[in-house]
Amino acid sequence: MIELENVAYSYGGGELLSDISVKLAPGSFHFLTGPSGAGKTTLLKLCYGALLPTAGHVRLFDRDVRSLQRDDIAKVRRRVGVVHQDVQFLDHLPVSDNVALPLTVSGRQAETANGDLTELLAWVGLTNRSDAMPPELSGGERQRAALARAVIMSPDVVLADEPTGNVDWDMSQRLLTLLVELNKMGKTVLIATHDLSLIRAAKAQVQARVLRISNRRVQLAGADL
Amino acid sequence: MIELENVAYSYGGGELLSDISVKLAPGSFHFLTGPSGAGKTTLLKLCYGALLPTAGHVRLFDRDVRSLQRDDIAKVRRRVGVVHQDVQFLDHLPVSDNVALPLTVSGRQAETANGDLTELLAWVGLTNRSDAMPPELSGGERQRAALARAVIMSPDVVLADEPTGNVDWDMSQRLLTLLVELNKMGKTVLIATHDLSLIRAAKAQVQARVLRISNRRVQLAGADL
Amino acid sequence: MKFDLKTLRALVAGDRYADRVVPPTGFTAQLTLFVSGAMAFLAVFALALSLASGRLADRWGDELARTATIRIVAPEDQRAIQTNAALQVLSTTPGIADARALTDEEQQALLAPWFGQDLPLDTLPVPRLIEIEATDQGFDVTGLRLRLAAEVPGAVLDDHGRWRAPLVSAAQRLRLLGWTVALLIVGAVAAMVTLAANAALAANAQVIAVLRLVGATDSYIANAFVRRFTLRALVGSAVGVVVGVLAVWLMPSGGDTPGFLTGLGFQGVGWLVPLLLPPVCGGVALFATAYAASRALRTLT
Amino acid sequence: MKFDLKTLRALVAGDRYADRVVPPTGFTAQLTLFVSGAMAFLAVFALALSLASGRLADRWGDELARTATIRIVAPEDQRAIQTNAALQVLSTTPGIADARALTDEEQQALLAPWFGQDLPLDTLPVPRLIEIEATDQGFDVTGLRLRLAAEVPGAVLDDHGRWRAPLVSAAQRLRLLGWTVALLIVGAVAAMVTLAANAALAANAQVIAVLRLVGATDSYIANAFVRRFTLRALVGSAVGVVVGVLAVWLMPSGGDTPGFLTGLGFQGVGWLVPLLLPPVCGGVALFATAYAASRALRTLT
Ligand SMILES: Nc1ncnc2c1ncn2[C@@H]1O[C@H](COP(=O)(O)OP(=O)(O)OP(=O)(O)O)[C@@H](O)[C@H]1O
Ligand SMILES: Nc1ncnc2c1ncn2[C@@H]1O[C@H](COP(=O)(O)OP(=O)(O)OP(=O)(O)O)[C@@H](O)[C@H]1O
Ligand SMILES: [Mg+2]
Ligand SMILES: [Mg+2]
Repeated sequence: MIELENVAYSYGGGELLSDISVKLAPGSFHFLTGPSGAGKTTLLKLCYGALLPTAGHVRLFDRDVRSLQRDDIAKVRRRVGVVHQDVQFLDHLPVSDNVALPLTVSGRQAETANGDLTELLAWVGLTNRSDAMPPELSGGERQRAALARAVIMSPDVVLADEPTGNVDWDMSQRLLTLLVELNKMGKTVLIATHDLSLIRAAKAQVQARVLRISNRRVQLAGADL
Repeated sequence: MIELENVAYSYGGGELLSDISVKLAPGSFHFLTGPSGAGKTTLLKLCYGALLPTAGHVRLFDRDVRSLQRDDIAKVRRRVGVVHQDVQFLDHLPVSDNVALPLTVSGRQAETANGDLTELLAWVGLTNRSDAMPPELSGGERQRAALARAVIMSPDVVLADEPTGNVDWDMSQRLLTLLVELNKMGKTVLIATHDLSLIRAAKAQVQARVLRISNRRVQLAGADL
Repeated sequence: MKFDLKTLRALVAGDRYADRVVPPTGFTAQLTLFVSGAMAFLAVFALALSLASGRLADRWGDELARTATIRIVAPEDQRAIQTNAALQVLSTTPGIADARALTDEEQQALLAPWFGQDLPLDTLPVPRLIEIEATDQGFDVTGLRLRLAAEVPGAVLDDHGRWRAPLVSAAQRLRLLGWTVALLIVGAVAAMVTLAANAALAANAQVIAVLRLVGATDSYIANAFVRRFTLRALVGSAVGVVVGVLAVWLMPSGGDTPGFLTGLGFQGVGWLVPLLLPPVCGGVALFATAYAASRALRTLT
Repeated sequence: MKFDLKTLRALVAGDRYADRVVPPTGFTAQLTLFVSGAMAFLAVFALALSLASGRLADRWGDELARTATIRIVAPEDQRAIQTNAALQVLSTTPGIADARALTDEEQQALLAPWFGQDLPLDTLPVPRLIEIEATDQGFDVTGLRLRLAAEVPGAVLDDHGRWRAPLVSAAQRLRLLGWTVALLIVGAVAAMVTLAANAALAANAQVIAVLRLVGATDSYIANAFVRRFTLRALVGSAVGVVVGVLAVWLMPSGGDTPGFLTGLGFQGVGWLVPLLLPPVCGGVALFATAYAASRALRTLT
């Protein structure tokens, strides 16, 4: 699915990430953790082609990102559901349209997925907010809507950056369950989070590997969690 | 300082908050908690005049918000430091200028507070990011910068909405310590959060009251935390 | 936004902090500059057209004041007598300011295009011409014609006003058109600057929200925008005027040939009229932006 | 952005989903509409000016083709003979296309302003006029004058071209000026639409980021903007043209008086020329926005 091989990245100054090799096998479940500013978001962006590595190779669906045309990247993104840390919506469209947006831009009619949409909104607890405009959502509601948008195309890979940063414990368990279910359907899942209790809770439900960024490298965290 | 008396609020639909009476005495330390979408952010906005109550009275520094002119509200805001949940900066100014912005708009020269600024940035761990532009910050760095901006004028009241949603445990303890210190200097502090472990950690350091929103009302949470 | 002296002083003096606080608005800025410049450039031409046709209308209007001529067609020996008789009649006709017979030289000049310079006036039975200058009230053409018929048999009254008046009014209409276009342009600049300012304000909703949050007053925010757009309209229109005036000045004047076309330029103090455009555009931009800002700031919380 | 047939078809057909996905751009939209409208309005006047002065230049040019006249000043009995002799000379002069003597009626008409309608031509020693039409190469004025002096003693050659040519070139310059201004206006529309599109793209950076994130292709995003701005430029300029043409049409024509000023309108197919403006503006907007969008999308990741 997604493969990083000796990847390094720098925003211009010193290297932020060095010599990173990670392979997200189909159907795997990963957590990515590390202190604030370690590079979790950066690594995620490398994983869906928003950034190009300064060294090494990133392969998305067996193709090197450097060889991808702009339209190819757009097509890759339809197979990868992303939850951004700073969640963004089209503020002029209601929540339901925003959640269905990946269907719209890929030319599929939102109508065909109408059942899915309703079900999904119910799952993230936004049924009665589906006609609201994004600026009218609370912080937690935004995050849930973003997760719903990321999974509506039932993409092969879900990359989520702090998807539970603004929701309470009950809701975060619910969102985690959604991601675990997707994983059980064979999807690849990667969650970047600083919330260790979320990781602990997940470990009870699914066989998850935990990657930790420290000192510009990625290490596999052991049983210490 | 800030007083809500039988306040109700609705965004147009049903009432979100009803009959709420809260008094933030000078020097007090409060937490505000409740499930996602309960109205924590809304209540905070009522506390600094960003929203006007649909019923009841909100008194800021002993003046009813309804009697305040637009310029008066601007002046009130200089005495209240606010950390928004969806942190916003001026993206064309570096972090240090953004943090010093409250000084700038109130006509005080940023230079006079230069020492404070450096110290503050060090405290929130942004010393080496002070020349970065806001879009270049990581999620946690943004939250820390926002907190720094909220306290730079050493305001009478600090209102923080999920100030630790995106930072790891160590950093959240650090930010909490900053707020506790301000409180010890006599400032009034109100923190909205869904992170119960943060509340527990705070209770060890300061005498904090916990308000919980449930069923449109605010209750004082007991020892169950 | 109140518009008191303090605000105005702050506006003129500027505030380098306030200026930095609003982001450089990039394309909106260039758009405002360009629009003001292009419109000022066109306004210069409209003004040139207007002033030129104004001059034309004035000149023709002056000629119109000498509305009529009388032709004395009479045998050589009668001509001088009848001319004097006609002048006598005219001097007692109400509404006539002045009347005089053309000299031989003047008649020769008038006829030269047809008969050449060397016309032997005295050998030809060329009629003597009397030029009549009417007062503002004008005179009674029919009455005068009857009196002349009775007293000066060889006199024929020719009322040039008949066919010149429409030309003068056409020139006046052209002048009006020029001023209208110039005014329309200033109005268009006002509308465009308002729209551009509104677009900038809408695009900077987040900036305004941040400034509000940290305690900036409305006038602080508004001034930052107003100052910018005023400056841009001022600079843009100044450049447009300079280029426009240069273009008018460089326009080949067509030598010494008289006539309308060659007059499409500025003359004398006319050159100063386009200089009014930048302050007018700047002022218009000032009020347009102040209006837009105060409205936008009232709707945003 | 590639510009193949498919893109173009999608552009014309529109896509109601794609259209909704880009937010209504409010003030930028109004600005674009207004700018296109105002500029088209002004362009109509520039075109009217241009076509009118073009007609004038043509008419004067035609008259210029009859560059010269010959005046036969001779005693009554000699006049016809000398006229024929002059025509004879002219028919053998190279560079002269046509030459003919004016009839009595024509001479009378020419002289009427000076002597009245009732001029007894036969009793007056009025010179006979011969009109000469030169070929494009023209003729040798001095040579002809010498030959005439030798063969027709009473003939005087008057070279009208001398003083008319500058007028014609002035009219041509005015036509050029009109077209230049019209072209400048179209260029200004292009620049303004590009800037407005850029401003809209910059203001919608977040929208573009979101669309990118969920897998929208560049052309999908670009088309949504291009379609909008093209439509606005089209509609705006169409309204401007209609209003402009109405204004020109309503402009009082000053009755039947001849002359330049009254001709400032369109004639015949001239009325169709302004109709070219909306498609031109629309096309210009299409390419300007496509260019702006492809550039903006390339810089944003
Ligand atoms: N566009 C950029 N230009 C320059 N530096 C950047 C840019 N984006 C991020 N950085 C820096 O790179 C570092 C890593 O950022 P990143 O967002 O990957 O961290 P993170 O691990 O996601 O942190 P957090 O948990 O706070 O979200 C940070 O110090 C950040 O300031
Ligand atoms: N401008 C608005 N218009 C309409 N409804 C709104 C608006 N802002 C918030 N709401 C709704 O009011 C409710 C409370 O919102 P609020 O932001 O106060 O919740 P919260 O307690 O802060 O939640 P969270 O923990 O998720 O941030 C939510 O359901 C939200 O959708
Ligand atoms: Mg991050
Ligand atoms: Mg909230």
